[in-house]
Amino acid sequence: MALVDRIGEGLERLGGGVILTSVDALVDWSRGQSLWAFPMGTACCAMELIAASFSKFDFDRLGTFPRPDPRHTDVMILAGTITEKMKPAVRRLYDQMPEPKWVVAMGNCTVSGGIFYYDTYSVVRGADQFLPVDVYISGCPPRPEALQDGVLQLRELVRMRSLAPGKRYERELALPRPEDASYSNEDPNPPSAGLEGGDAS
Amino acid sequence: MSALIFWLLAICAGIGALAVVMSHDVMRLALGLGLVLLSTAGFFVLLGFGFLALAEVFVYAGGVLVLVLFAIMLVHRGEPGQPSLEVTHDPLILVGCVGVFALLLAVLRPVALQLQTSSGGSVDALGSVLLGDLLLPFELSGLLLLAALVAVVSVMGGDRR
Amino acid sequence: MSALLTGAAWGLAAASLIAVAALIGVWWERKVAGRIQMRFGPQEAGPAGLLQTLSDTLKLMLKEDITPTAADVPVFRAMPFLVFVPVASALVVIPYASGWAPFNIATGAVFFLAVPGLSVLGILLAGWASQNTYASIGGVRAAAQMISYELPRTLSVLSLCLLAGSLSTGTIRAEWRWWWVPLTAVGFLVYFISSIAEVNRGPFDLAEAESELVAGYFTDYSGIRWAIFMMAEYGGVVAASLFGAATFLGGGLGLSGVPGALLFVALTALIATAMIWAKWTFPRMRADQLMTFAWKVLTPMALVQLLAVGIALAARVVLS
Amino acid sequence: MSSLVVSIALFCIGLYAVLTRKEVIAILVGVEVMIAGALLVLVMLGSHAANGASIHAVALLILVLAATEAAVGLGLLVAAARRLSTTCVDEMTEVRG
Repeated sequence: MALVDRIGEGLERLGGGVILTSVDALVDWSRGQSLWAFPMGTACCAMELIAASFSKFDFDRLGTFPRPDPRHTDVMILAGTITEKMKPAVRRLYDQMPEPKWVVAMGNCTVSGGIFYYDTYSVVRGADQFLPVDVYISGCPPRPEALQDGVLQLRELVRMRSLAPGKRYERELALPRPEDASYSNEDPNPPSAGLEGGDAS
Repeated sequence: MSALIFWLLAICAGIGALAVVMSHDVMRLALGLGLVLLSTAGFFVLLGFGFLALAEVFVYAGGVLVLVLFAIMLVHRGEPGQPSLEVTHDPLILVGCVGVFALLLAVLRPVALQLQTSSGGSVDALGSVLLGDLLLPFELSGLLLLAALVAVVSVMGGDRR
Repeated sequence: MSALLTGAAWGLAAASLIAVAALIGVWWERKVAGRIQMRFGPQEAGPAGLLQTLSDTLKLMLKEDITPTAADVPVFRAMPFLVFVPVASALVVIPYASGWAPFNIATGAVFFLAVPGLSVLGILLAGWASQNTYASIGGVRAAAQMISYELPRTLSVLSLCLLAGSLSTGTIRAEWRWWWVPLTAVGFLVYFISSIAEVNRGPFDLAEAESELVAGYFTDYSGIRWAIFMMAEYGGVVAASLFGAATFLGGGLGLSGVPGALLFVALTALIATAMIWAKWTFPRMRADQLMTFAWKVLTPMALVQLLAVGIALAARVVLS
Repeated sequence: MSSLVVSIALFCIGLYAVLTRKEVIAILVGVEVMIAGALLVLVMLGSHAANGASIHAVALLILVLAATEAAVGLGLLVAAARRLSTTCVDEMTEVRG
């Protein structure tokens, strides 16, 4: 985590409540207002992701615009089927993003594998198998409005996961999965325990 | 104040020059040269030659140093990691250099005077000298620059014919 | 010596000016870009999205500051400042009023052209120190571009120095007459185009061409250090616009007092907006087109401009 | 006096670099340091002269010469490195072009 988060914990121990909550509100506001997107378009959902930035839908209204460089971005938007072959590349790009960072899984394939869930050996069954996903957007593909709504949801989430440790809480998000016991798709690199909020299974 | 700045610049120039001598890393070498050139420009300002200092920054730090870096990147491209330079020290050469230092100092010492800001540093005077007494060298240096340009192009582009 | 200290104080003021100008400029750029692309641009943060840049800046300041393991650490960390400081120092020789610049030296025009050139070094070394192929290529491209476009830029400013009979920026503004505008129109065009290329902005932004180089020389910079690079870019835009408005357009077209000052600010904003307009309208050039344009179009244009100014001055002497 | 020491020291350090370094690029950089030292000696001694403008002009011309030297030298270096695939002066033993 970034240095500020440790400052926050220290201040909390000292009892700097008022200062902390004001700074906290400001930091949350700034982080939520400028969620720059890293467009990780791997398949057809990328078209909708691209359309979301352009004339008709205008992502820039929300302060979000795509940057091609993971070092400059805050939220990775996974759009499209993630194959086993693509998985290490996606993970690597995620690791290259600076903290604090978030992940939006856009489209059914990214959420759960989608239509490739059964009878395919090559598709990752959901991005949350190897990344801490924060927001899931269903649809095949979802409309750009749905993506924008997802980013607005993420903004709420950013406020939840704020500086002050007292304000932090886990989202209750444990979607039931039909096959949890039967199918084992063990990930060699499970998401680290420190990144809360994403581990749905 | 002037003495303080002088010694500050002298220390910077010394660090840069030592980097040129000691550094294993090509980029540190070039950075050392940059430090030397910038502190030389600082000395020129201190002595009242403002235009000369700006010319040094313009031509050297902005031009020649970038050329040096380009040459490094062209020559050392494709090597893994940081290219490292061999550093050999020879006590005999060191003694020789100290001897040259002592000799030059002994020769130039009688004419050395206190540091002072020159009165002749104005641009107007420079212009009238360059286009007056020194017109021929000035024009010849223009010719030299053109010749150098052609020479570099023919040397560098020679293998593409 | 006191002149040097005053210069340093003005440099500090220049840095704050750039910070404020970048805050407004980025918002303005996103709004203008939005309108050009039939969008709205930032709307949500503050009235008309005015606070958008503030939130971006705060966020970037609080982001993780990554230094790659393979990087040359001290050089990597220092380079954003080596890029920013020369650009900021250009602001202290700009004639804000007739005959007056904060650091009013006899060679102000040369200072304005020479010292920002030092940022080439910072860009080149930032690319190299990242130990990243994309960053290195971006750095080399940016450096080649910047030293090539320095030539037409210098030549175009030279015609002004010839007209004013001085290298001092304050004197250039004090000597300005209305007939300079038609006479140096070509020079102004050359100055405008090469200024865009100097700060590596579109359509000359192939140093950070994202479709091929990820982000060019600052690929591996994150958080506040990247923000300093962007500030340097906006500082370059501000400095170029201020200088263009103050010298080529005589700062408020020769009007004195409050209307002149207002017109000066308006002209500066106009030039900056034209730069944004160019960025969002023209497609990016190719590297060879870029070099051809600098050496075969802009440089001859600037030379012809210089010749025209010389002939006009000679004609004036003969006629009077 | 101290100014003289500094500039001559710069010249001698450059000389040492030229004599001990084996890579062409380091030698060229050493030459640049030497030129900077020599220029500094000229300007420091000349700052007392009555016709300071002449010193100014001569120093400017030396600057031009040095820049030309650097450009041609670096061009030759890159051409030599391409042809001989080495940048070390001790390995450049081939006389044939």
